Amino acid sequence: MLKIEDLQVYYGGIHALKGINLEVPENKIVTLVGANGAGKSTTLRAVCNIVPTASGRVFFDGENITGKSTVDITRKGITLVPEGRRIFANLTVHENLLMGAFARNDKQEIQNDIHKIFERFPRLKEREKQIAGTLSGGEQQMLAIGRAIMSRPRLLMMDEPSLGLAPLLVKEVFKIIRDINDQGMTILLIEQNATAALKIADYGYVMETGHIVLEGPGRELAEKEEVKLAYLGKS
Amino acid sequence: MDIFLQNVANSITLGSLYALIAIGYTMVYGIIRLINFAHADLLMVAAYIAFYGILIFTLPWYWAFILAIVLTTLLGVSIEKVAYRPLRNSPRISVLISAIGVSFLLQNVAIVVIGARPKPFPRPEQLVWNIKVGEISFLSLTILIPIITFILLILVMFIVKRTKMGIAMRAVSRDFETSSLMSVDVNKVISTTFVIGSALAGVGGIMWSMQYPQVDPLMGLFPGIKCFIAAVMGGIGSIPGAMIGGFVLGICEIMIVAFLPGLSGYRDAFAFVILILILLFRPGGILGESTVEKV
Amino acid sequence: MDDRKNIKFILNIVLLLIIGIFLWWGQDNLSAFYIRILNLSAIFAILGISMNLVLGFTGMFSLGHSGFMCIGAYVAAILTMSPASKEIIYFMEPIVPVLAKVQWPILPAIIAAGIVAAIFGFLIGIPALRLRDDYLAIATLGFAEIIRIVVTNTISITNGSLGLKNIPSVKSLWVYWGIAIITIIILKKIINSNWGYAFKAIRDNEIAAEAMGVNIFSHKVLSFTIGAFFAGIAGALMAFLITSVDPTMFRFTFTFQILLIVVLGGMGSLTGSVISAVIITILMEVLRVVEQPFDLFGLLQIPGLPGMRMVIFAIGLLLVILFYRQGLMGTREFNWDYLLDKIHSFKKRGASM
Amino acid sequence: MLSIKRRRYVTIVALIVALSMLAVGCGGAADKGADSDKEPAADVIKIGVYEPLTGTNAAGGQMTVEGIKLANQLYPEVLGKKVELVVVDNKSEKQEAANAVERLISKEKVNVIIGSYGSSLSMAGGPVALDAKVPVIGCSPTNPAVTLDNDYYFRVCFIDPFQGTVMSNYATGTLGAKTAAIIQDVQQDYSVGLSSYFEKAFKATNGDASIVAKVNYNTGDKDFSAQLTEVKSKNPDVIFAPGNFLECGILVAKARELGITVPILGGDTWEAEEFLNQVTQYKDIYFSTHFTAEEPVTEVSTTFLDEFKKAYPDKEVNAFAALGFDTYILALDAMEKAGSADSVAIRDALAATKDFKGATGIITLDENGDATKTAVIKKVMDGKFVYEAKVDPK
Repeated sequence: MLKIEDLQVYYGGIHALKGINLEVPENKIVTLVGANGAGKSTTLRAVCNIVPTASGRVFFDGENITGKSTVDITRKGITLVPEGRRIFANLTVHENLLMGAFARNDKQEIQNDIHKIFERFPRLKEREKQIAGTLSGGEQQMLAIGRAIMSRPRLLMMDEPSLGLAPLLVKEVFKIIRDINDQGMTILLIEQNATAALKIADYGYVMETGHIVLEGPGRELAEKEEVKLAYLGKS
Repeated sequence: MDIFLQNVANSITLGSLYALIAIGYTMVYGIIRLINFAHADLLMVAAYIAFYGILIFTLPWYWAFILAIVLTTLLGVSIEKVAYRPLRNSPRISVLISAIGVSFLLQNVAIVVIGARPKPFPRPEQLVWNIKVGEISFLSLTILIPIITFILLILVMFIVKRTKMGIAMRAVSRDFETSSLMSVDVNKVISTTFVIGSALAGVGGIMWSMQYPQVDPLMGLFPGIKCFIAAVMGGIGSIPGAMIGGFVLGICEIMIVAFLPGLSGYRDAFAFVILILILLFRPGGILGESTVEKV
Repeated sequence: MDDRKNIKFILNIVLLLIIGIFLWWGQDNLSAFYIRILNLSAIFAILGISMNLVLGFTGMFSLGHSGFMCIGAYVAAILTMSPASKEIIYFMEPIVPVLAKVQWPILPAIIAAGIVAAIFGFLIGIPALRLRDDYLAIATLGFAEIIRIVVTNTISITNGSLGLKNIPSVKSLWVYWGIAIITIIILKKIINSNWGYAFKAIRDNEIAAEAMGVNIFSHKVLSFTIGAFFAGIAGALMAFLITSVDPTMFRFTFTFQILLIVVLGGMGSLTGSVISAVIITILMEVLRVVEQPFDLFGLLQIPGLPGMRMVIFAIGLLLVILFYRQGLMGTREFNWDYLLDKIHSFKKRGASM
Repeated sequence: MLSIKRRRYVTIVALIVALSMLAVGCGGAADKGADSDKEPAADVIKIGVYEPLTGTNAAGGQMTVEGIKLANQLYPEVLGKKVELVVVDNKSEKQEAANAVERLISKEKVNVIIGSYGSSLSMAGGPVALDAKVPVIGCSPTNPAVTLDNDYYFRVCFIDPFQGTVMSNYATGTLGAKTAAIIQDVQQDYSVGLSSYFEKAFKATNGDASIVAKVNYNTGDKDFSAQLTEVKSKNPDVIFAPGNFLECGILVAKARELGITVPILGGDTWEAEEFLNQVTQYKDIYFSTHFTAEEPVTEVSTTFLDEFKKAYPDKEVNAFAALGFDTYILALDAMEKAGSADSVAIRDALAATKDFKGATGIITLDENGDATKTAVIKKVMDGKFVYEAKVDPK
C-alpha cells in the first residue's frame, strides 16, 4: 500500500535520511524501530511532505505522491498521529474530533464515528465539552488517536504513541492499535519501545542513523541478537 | 448629572468604535500571532473608497460602503498573500517588519496618489442625525455603532465558535503543522481570517469616518494603535475580550478628561500606561487566560 | 598569523588615516550642504548601529529608539543653552531654577545625554524586557510615546510643545564622524567580547544560551541600555545639528526610519548599518528629483509628486524583507581577513598558472 | 557553496558600483549646480522656497506655494533678470527643513528664501540661513521665537501675541464676553502660544476667574467629546480653540453637535477649505487672519484677488496664498531697493521695509523683523468665510 524508494532528506546541512526503502502492505502493522535520532520521525514527516525530500519516491496505492502537498496527501487517506500528540489544546474534545474529520462532508457519518470513538474511549465522552488542554497525558493520546481515526484513513502512521505514558497506559495503547488494525486499518508505527512494537507488528524495520539496517517479520526481528542488544535493553 | 450622562454617551461612541476595530485586530492576531500594522491603514483605504464612491462616482451611500468593504477585503487578503505568506516560516521579527513596511507603503502611496490634504467625509443623512435628550445631545451614530459592533461581534463569534472554518481557524492558530495533517489548507484558513479581519477594518473605517468626518492618508495611525491597545486589554485573540477592551479604553479615555481635565494632555500616555501594565501583569488581558508563551 | 595581525593593524590605521584625511579635506572643501548631509548620516549611522545591537545582535524587537533620542536631545539642549536664551525662550512658564543657570560645554553634555538616556533605558528595560517579540515591540513603542507626551506636558523643564531653540550649533564633520567612529569601535569591541557572544547566543537560541550559563535577562537589559545610551548620544547630536528641538520630532514613525536603515543594511552587521545609513540619508536628498515637477522634452509636464521618496523607501524595505532578508551585508562585517584571503587566493591562483 | 560565495562577492561589487555611482551622481549634480551658478548667474536670480508639501502641515504649505507661484508668474523678472523658483518639500519634519534650507543655500545657490508654514519648521531652517547670511522671509510662522536672535529672518505675518490679544479684545469688546474657555493642542507650539496670550489679555480685562476652563488635547486626536463636555458644563461666553484646521474642524463641528452654541474663536490656521468643509453649516465661528478679499486693503490686494481667481478658478482665496504672494513681492522689492541680488544687501533692504504695500496689507517690519500690520477677523456664515472686522496694530 505504501512504498518508499530510496528516500533521502537533508535538514540544513545534516543528511538525515540516507536512502530509505520500506513497504507497508495493506491491513498490516509495520513498525519502524530505532534509537533517538535514527530518522524514524523524519521518515514519517517526509511521507506527509512536512519536510521536503531531497530525492527518492513515495508511492501510495501505486500512485507517486512524492512532493504533493500535505493536504493532498492526507486527503488520499494517510493520517499521521504526530509525536507528542499535538492535540489542539485550545479546542474542546469534541472539536478536536471534528478537526480530524475536516476533509469529510458527511455530517451524519461523522456523528456516528464520533459516537463510535466515544464508545471505544468512554473517558473522552465524559470530557466531551472540556478544553483538550486540560486532559491527562493518556487521555490526550486517546484523543490524538481518535482524531486520526476520524479522518477514516486507510493508512494510519503513529509517531511514538507510547512516549511519556505510564506502563499500564502503554499496554492499553498497544491494545488499541491492535484493535484498530483488526478492523482493517493499515498501520505504520514508530517506536523506541521496540519490544512492545515488534510484538504486535507483522513486519519490522530497524533504523540507525538514517539507514535501515535490519528488517523482517516482527517476532523474528525481536528474537535477533543484535536487535536485542541494541534496542531491547538486554542486560 | 447631565454632564455625567453626556460623558456616558461620549464613552459609548468612542468605546464602540474602538471595539469594532479591535475585533478585526484580534481576529488576525489570534490566528497568526502578527500585529497587523496594515490593519490601521485598511481603515484609511476603506474611508477613501467610500469617499470617492460617494463624491466622484456619485454612488448611493450604501453601494459606496459595500464597495469600500469589498475592495478593502480584497486588499487585505492580497497583503497577506504578498507580504506575510512568503514569511510564514521566518522569524516573527521579519513578518512584523514586513507589516510595518506594508503600512508605510499604503500611507505613502495614499499621500502620492490622493495628496496629503485631508478631505471632509460626506455623512449620509439617512444614517447620521443629531439626537437631543434634555441637555444631552449626540449623533445617531452613538446608537448605530454599538448595534453594528454588537451584530458583527455575534456574527464573528458564530463563525469562529460554530462553523467548521471557525474550528479550523482556532486549530490553525494553535498548530499549523498538525492542522495540515488534518487536511486543513492552512493558507486558505489564514486567507479567510484576513477576509473577516479586513472586512471588519472596512466597516470600522467607514464608521470611524462618519463619526469623525475627515479622511487623510495618516488617519489610521492613531485608531490603529489605540485599538491594538484595546485588543491587548481585552486579551489578544479573544473576540469578546476585544469588545470589552474597546469599551473599557473608550470609557477610561473619556472619564480621565471628564474628571481630571488638568491631565487631559496625558490622555494618550494613559492609554500606553494601561497597555504596558496589562502586558506586564496580566498578559492574558481582562478576559484571556495567561497564555503568553513560555520559552 | 602574527604577520596577519600586524597587517590588519596597519590596515586599520591606514583606513582611519584615510577617513581622517577625508574629513580634514571635506571640512574645508565641501559645501555646507554636503557637510550637513554627511553629519546627518553620521547621526543615522549611530542610530542604526545602536538599534542593530538591540535588534540584530540580541534579537530584541524594540521600537523605543525615538524615545531615547528625545531624552538625549533634550538633555543636551537644556545643558548647553545659554541662561539668557533660556530666559527668553521659556516664556510660557519659566524654567525650573535648577536648570536656569546651567551652561555646559558640548562634549560633557553629549555624554550626559547618553547617560541619562541609558538610565531611562535601564529603568524601562527591566520591566519591558520580560516581554518578547511583538509584545516587546508594542511596549517599547508605548514607552517612547509616553516619554514624548511627558516631555510635551512638563513645560517648566522642556518648554513643552514650543520646543527649544538657540541650541549651540556644531557643524564640524570631526565631531559627528568622530563620535560615530568611536561608537563603531566601542560597539565592535562589545560585540567581539563575552558580552557580544552572550547577546548573539540569546538571539540565536535563548534556551541554549541559558543552558550555557548566560544570564539572559541581565544581558538583555545590558544590550538595551547600551542601545539607549547611543540613541541618547545621537539625539544630542541631532539637537546640535538642527539647533532647535521639539517633541513632535520624535514620533514613533521616526523609529521606523531607523528600522529601515537596520533592515536594509542587514540585521546583525555594524558595517551594514553604517553603509545603509549613509546611503539612505544621501538617497533621501538625491531622490528629491522624483518629487520635483519636470518636463519631458518640453512636451509633457509631469507634476511633482510629494511623498514619492517615501514610497520608494517603503517598497525597498518590503523587497528586502521578502526577497533578500539578509539585507546589504547580512550578518557579515567588512573585514580585512576576507580581503586578505581574497588577495592571497588570487596570488596563489596566479602562481599556479 | 561556491555560489553563495560568488553571490556575496557580487553583492559587494554591486554595492561598490552603486556607491561610486552615487558619488559620481552627487558630484555630477554638484558640478552642474556650480556651472549653472557661474554662467547663468548673470541672468537668473534664484528664490528658494521650503514648505511642507507632505506630512501634517501639507495643506498650509501647499496653499502658500500656490500664492508664491502666482506672484512668480505675474512678476517673473527683477533687476532685468529672470527669477527662478526652487521649491523643496520639508515633509513637516525638522531635520528635513534644516536640510532643505542648506540645500537651497549651498546647492541651489539661492539669493533669498521663503518659508515656512509651521513655526517649528522655520526655527529649524532659521539658524542655517543665519550662518550662511541668506535672508529668509517667513510667510506664516507666527511664533515670536522664529525671528528672535536671527537678523536674517523676517516675516510678513503678525505674531502670536498680537493674534491672541486681538481675539481676546474682539471677544470682550464686540462679542461682550465675560468668561471664556480655552481648548488647546498641547503638542502644538502655535496652539499653546496663542492660548497663553489670549488668556493673558482676557484675564487682564475680565479678571483672573474669567477663564473658566482650560483643557488639552493632542495632535492627531479625533475625539473631543470629553473636552467639550467639560467646557459645556462651565458655560463660558466664548470658547477659544486655536490649532490645526485638521483637529479643529472636527472639534468645532462636534461642539455644535453637542449643542454648544456660544461663539467659538480661533486663529489664522482655520482659514483652509478643509476647516470650512467641516463647519460649513454652523455659525458664530470667528478667527483672526491676515487678509480679506472683501475689503482689499491696497491696490496690490485687488491685483492678487483678480489674478488668483484667474489662475485657480475653483479655489477659495485664502490668507496663506496671499502671504506667499507677499513674501515673493517683498523679496523682489528688497532686491530692487538694494539694487543687487547680493544676499546681505537684500537683508539690509528687508530690514528697512516700511509701509510696503502687500496683498495682505501695509507691512512695516520692526526691529525683530516682524510685520506690524492690520489683522482681519472673519467668520463662518452660509458656508463661507465672511469678513467681519479689521483690527489695527497699536
